[in-house]
Amino acid sequence: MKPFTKLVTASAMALGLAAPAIAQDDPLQVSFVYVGSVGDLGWTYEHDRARLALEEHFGDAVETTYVENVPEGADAERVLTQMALSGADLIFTTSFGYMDPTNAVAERFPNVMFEHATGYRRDHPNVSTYSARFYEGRAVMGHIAGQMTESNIVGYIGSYPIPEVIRGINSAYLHAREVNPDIEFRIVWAYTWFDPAVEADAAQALIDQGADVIMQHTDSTAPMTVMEEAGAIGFGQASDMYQFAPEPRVSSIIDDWAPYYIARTQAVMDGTWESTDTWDGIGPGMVGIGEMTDAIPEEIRASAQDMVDAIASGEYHPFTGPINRQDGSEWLAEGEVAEDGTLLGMDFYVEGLTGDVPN
Amino acid sequence: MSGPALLSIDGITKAYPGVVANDDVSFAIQPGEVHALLGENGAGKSTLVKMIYGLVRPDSGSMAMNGAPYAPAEPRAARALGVAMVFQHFSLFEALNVAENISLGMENPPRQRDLAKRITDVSEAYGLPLDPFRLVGDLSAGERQRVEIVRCLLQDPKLLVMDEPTSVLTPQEVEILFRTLRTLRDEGTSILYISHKLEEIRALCDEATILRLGKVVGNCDPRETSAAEMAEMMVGKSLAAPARDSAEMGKVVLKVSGLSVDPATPFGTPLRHIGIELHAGEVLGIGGVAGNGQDELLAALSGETPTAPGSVTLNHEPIGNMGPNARRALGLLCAPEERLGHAAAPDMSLVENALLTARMRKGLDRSGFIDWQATRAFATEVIETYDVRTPGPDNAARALSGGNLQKFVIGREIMQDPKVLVVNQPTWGVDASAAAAIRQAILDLAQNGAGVIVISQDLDELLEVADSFTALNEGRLSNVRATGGLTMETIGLMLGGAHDMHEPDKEALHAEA
Amino acid sequence: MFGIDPITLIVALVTVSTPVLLAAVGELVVEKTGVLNLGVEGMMITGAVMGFVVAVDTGSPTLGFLAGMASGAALALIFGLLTQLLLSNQVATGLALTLFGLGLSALLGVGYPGLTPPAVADPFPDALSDLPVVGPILFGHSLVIYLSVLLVAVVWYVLGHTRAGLIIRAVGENHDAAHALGYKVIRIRLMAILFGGACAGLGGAFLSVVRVQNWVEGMTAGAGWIALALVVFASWKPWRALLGAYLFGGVTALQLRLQAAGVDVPVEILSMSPYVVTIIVLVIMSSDRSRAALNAPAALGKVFHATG
Amino acid sequence: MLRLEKRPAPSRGWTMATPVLAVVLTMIAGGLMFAALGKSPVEAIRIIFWDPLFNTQFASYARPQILVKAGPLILIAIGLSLGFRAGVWNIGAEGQYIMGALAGAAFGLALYPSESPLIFPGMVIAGALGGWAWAMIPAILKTRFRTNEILVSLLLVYVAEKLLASAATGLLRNPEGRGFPGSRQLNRLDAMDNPELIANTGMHWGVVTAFIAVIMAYVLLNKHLLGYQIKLAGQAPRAARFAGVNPSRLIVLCLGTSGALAGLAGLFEVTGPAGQISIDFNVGYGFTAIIVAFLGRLHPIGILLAGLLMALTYIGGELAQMMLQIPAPAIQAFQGMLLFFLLAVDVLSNYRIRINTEGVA
Repeated sequence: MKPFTKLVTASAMALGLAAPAIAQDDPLQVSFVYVGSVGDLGWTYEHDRARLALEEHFGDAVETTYVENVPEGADAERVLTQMALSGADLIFTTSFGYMDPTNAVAERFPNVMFEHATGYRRDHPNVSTYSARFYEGRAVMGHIAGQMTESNIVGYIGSYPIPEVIRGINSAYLHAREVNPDIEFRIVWAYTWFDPAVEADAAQALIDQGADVIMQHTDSTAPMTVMEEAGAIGFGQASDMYQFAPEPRVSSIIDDWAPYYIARTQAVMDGTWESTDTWDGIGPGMVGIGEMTDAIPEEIRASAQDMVDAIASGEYHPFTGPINRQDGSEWLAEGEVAEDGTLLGMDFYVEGLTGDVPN
Repeated sequence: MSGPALLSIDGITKAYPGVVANDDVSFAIQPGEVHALLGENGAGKSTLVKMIYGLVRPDSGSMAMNGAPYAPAEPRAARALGVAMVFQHFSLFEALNVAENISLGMENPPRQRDLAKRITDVSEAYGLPLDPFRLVGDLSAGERQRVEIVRCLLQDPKLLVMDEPTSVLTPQEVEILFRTLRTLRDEGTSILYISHKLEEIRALCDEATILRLGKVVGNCDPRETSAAEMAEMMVGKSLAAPARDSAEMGKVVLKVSGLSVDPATPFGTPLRHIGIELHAGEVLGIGGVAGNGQDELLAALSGETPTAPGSVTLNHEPIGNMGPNARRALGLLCAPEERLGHAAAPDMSLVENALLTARMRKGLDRSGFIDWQATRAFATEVIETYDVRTPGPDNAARALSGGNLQKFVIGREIMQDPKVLVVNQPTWGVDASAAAAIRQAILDLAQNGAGVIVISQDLDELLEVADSFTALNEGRLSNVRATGGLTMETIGLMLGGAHDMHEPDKEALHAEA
Repeated sequence: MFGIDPITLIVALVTVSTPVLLAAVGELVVEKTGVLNLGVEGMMITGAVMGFVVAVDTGSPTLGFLAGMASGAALALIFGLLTQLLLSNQVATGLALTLFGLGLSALLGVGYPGLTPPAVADPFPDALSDLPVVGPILFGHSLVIYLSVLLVAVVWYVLGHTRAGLIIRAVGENHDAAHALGYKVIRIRLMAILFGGACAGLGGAFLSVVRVQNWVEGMTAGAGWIALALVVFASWKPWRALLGAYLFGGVTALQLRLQAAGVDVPVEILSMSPYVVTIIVLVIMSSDRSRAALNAPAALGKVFHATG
Repeated sequence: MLRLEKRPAPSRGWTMATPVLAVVLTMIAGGLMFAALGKSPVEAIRIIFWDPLFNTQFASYARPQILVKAGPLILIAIGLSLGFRAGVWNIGAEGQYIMGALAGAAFGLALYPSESPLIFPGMVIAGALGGWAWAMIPAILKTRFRTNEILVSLLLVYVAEKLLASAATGLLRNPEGRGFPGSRQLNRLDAMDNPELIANTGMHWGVVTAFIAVIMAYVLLNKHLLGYQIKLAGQAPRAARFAGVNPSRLIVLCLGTSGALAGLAGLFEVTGPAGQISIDFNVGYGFTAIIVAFLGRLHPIGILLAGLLMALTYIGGELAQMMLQIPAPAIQAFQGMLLFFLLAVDVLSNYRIRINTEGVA
């Protein structure tokens, strides 16, 4: 986490001189649409932190606004339109469900740039998409989890059975099994992104079923509290959750949108913005690995760091064959690397995971 | 008796919007006296009693008890000074048992077990047996009143207020009650006895204060005043008894046989083997103490409670499984006891209330769409024909006085030209002139060939209008007898449940007494 | 069965059930006086946020619980004033209370998500809670859980065996008769409403301070509605409310464990099972006509306006 | 001491005036809240109530959007109001809304890629049936077993939400959606689109249906026997039975109608403004509609106005968030206040307030 902040601050100082010169008359208006509340401490919270970083970076050269708790669908389209009407130059739409509204509004406001998170449709030249390769982080967490568990049971709290989550489970499992062939994953579907009570109950249920390491793909810190009491360990999700370090939070996967937001805003200022599809991982810094605490033995920390470095450099892809599907059929041959398209739509478990993907 | 009165009331006035309930009312109750408060419905008796009991405070005037100022802020204060009250509509809780009910009316109730023993003792001492652990909901109306009385007796009251206590009792039960009250008087308790039944007052009371339209219109010693004199003071004019020509009975129009219905509510009364044969032109009176199945019987006849098809027939057509409107279409109309909420919707206008039952026979809708013009015309016609005092047909039903609303309800049914009319308590809570008008209308209807069933707890009324009489007791009907030649004793036995009694049974009479 | 440990299941279900139980017992008393307050969710969430905020700021969970109760009662007071003095519709007012409570709590809780409340001390020494089987089940809980059971017992005793309880039942049964006997119907109902609010607030505070140890917007997630369902479910009997709460909590805890154990039942069916089971039991209870009807306060939801 | 005295008949003047009074009081109380949050109360109130209608920058867009937002609220509230008038408490319109959308979308998607013009009408029918069927569960349980309909209809909302999540990630998931949750984009398929009927008016079939529902409800309640029976059953249940109204049939009818209308609202929303079945497709219209129903005093015209007012506070609330950074929960609390005040001042139309001159006991 910390290195990134430094980096951001440094670049802010570098660019800070240039920015006012460009937008002498009118500050660039950057707007954000959030699906949750800025206080959710998870997904929306991280986007809002990036917004604040953007403000800090550009100072008076930008003006940011946001609307929180915007339901996906019709309400989103209306909010987006009103943002465009109120003079926004660049709009970040930070939830997958905004995909269609974003494209619809973009059509009507060709002079406003749109950035849609986690989607894939760019119907118009003023729409970009961006997302993060969280599965890279999950591979590292799986690597740690596989070696840290004593019961050989890892609990996994899933939100909804969607590709993003299934990809995370597969990635974590593959790398846990790699270091611990006896590993077993127990998965509970919470059917919510964010419901502390349900998440806490799910964590307790997993612990009661023997799990001593818990991974979560839901956003609240409630499972951490349960783990702390039960003596289990887990990983920060979305945000660092550093308040639970050194245990139960032994490391974390952090969404860090600030560098991307700053870069894209700069591109608008420079007039170099164009429609792109960004799917960045650890390398460019969109996925951060939170500090690994002393609770993790030295050598595991070292091997995990090696994996982080290898992924960051592009040397290693977490989905590299041979990997079979759950039914035993071959998915990736020896040495084969998964295509992004398959990853994006992943709806199957890899070999070794038990249970069915609900649908 | 000399010395200060137990309770003296001096110039009490209480006004409600649009009506002065009590206007400068003054009288005094002496210790050990049974004092009657006499007046028609709406004369202001209940309001006065509420002020004595601390439920309502007077606008002006004062009260004194034993010479000291008396202004109870709440019933608790009244009870503390020895005032006890038996309400007309019982202040009882059906889901609680007798002991709990009694305990709620006491200031410092003893423990449940001790209380239960005292209830048993006191109730037996006064000849009013009660089981302290029965749910009040399961008790008959007479037994419920005992609960109220025992509740008062347990507090050694100096003044016992009784609001229309006999309206729910059989003649035999009235006798028992009077005996109890006389015992109490002899023990020094004063009783304020509210009623409009003159004969009772003459039999029981030492002194009477008569109220009309909120004002005291006279005092008398009822033992030395004739009922007619008191009636005239009470009503303000003499009333002609309803008249009818000789009855011409036709063929059977309504036949009920083997009708049994389970109660719809936990505390309802089941109907058992009801059989009725009603002829055209006949007025059949069904007497009975409240809570013996009157509502259930009316519901079974009106079609609110469906039954087996053959158990009710109208002109030989089985209608037992028909709903209210199908029965109306065939000419069977009903007027339930409860005006507000059953016979009429309180918050709806008289026009809307006219539609309530008249749609079928008056053709007030066209394939579901309401003809408001015709409905209004019908409502206006009822209002005019039956002299319903109201500013207009758009007034809400609840804004009408009881008597006027009842005239509207009865008028609404009669003007639909029924073949059979069933009315429950047609004149309950209705002032004397309205009651006379309603009774006359019922007789006229029968005169014109309709069959009429009058269910009533007012035996005088039944004897006045009915050709034949039967009694409802715990959901069973006694045999039907011609009204002429019935004695109060016989009626009392019928009401008390001596079914199938063809000749007055001397021994049974003896046993009851 | 399915490799699920009954001891941990029991411990979990008690914890899961307690917030709902507290709210349900409070609402039970309210309904016994003849008032239907559908605002339980709003009072719970307000209790959750204020309990959490005060516990974090003062470092005292006890103060947090008290604050939860006070804020739940404060919200209930709005309901009480509207329905008892201004004679507003109870259903609509209750719903408005829920809407308002959800908004208000989110406003009050800004800045508190992610903070950790002070730990609540265990009431029993480890020696007891470490006993096999009975230890975790009997001695392993937070004090509020014992309080909640005690509260059920107290409410049961007061309602059934004291004069105060008799008056409460009388008011709920027939407010006109109670008024005629001189009982202050409105005052009694207001007190019950405040009590119900305090209980719901305590339930909310328990949820945020003990069970989840976290504050986030909307965290009660329907618990207040479940509490309302439980009161009907229990046919207004306190011990049955406890049973119902533990049943609902049990199904909730069990379905997660069945998932974790990888039992071959579709997840969707498991996740909706607590609601479906509650409906099924409600149906079974309500078809038992006479007894349920007898126990329901006859004046429930009716407007009381003393004439004269 | 103040005393309430029941009026012989509700005051017409106050019935009209109380909603206005409530809005004014809400503006004052809400203004205080905004001031406490450090925002300018006058500006906040102006942005919420004025700007969506008259601000040149937003009004031409926001005005039609008020219709779009109000449409489903009005449609659902009309259905609910019939039940509420009859004393049938359907609190689970949200679930019926979801099931209507699911059933309608499932019907359309099952026939994909057919272009038959009958598909959209078929979806509309399926949507109404879906909501109706979901409402029949509490109706049947109520009439058969006397199970409390408030609780059953409410608990079924949670069940419907789980079904929705399941359908969005499973059965109805767009096979070309790269595995992402959510159905095909219905409003991009000609056969299933619920289009804007007149450009830039926001008028889609759902809004049209809402207006028709208002008119039909008005006629029903004022001219038709059924409406009379509904009112009668709510005001005086015994009188209703006496008038030949079958309470069970009325429960089934009211729950069924409100369920079908909620289902229709869901269908029009999923095929129009929302566009697809997604995990979080429902946004609380079913619950807000309860408020709209009461805000409109259960009267069709009142509901129409209340729906528009509610929509205005939503849209104005978003503008206030955007322009003044007023947090979303403050808007929610503001709406709660509106309902409180409305309920509180309602007393004026049915009661007179008298000042007691005599001593207080």
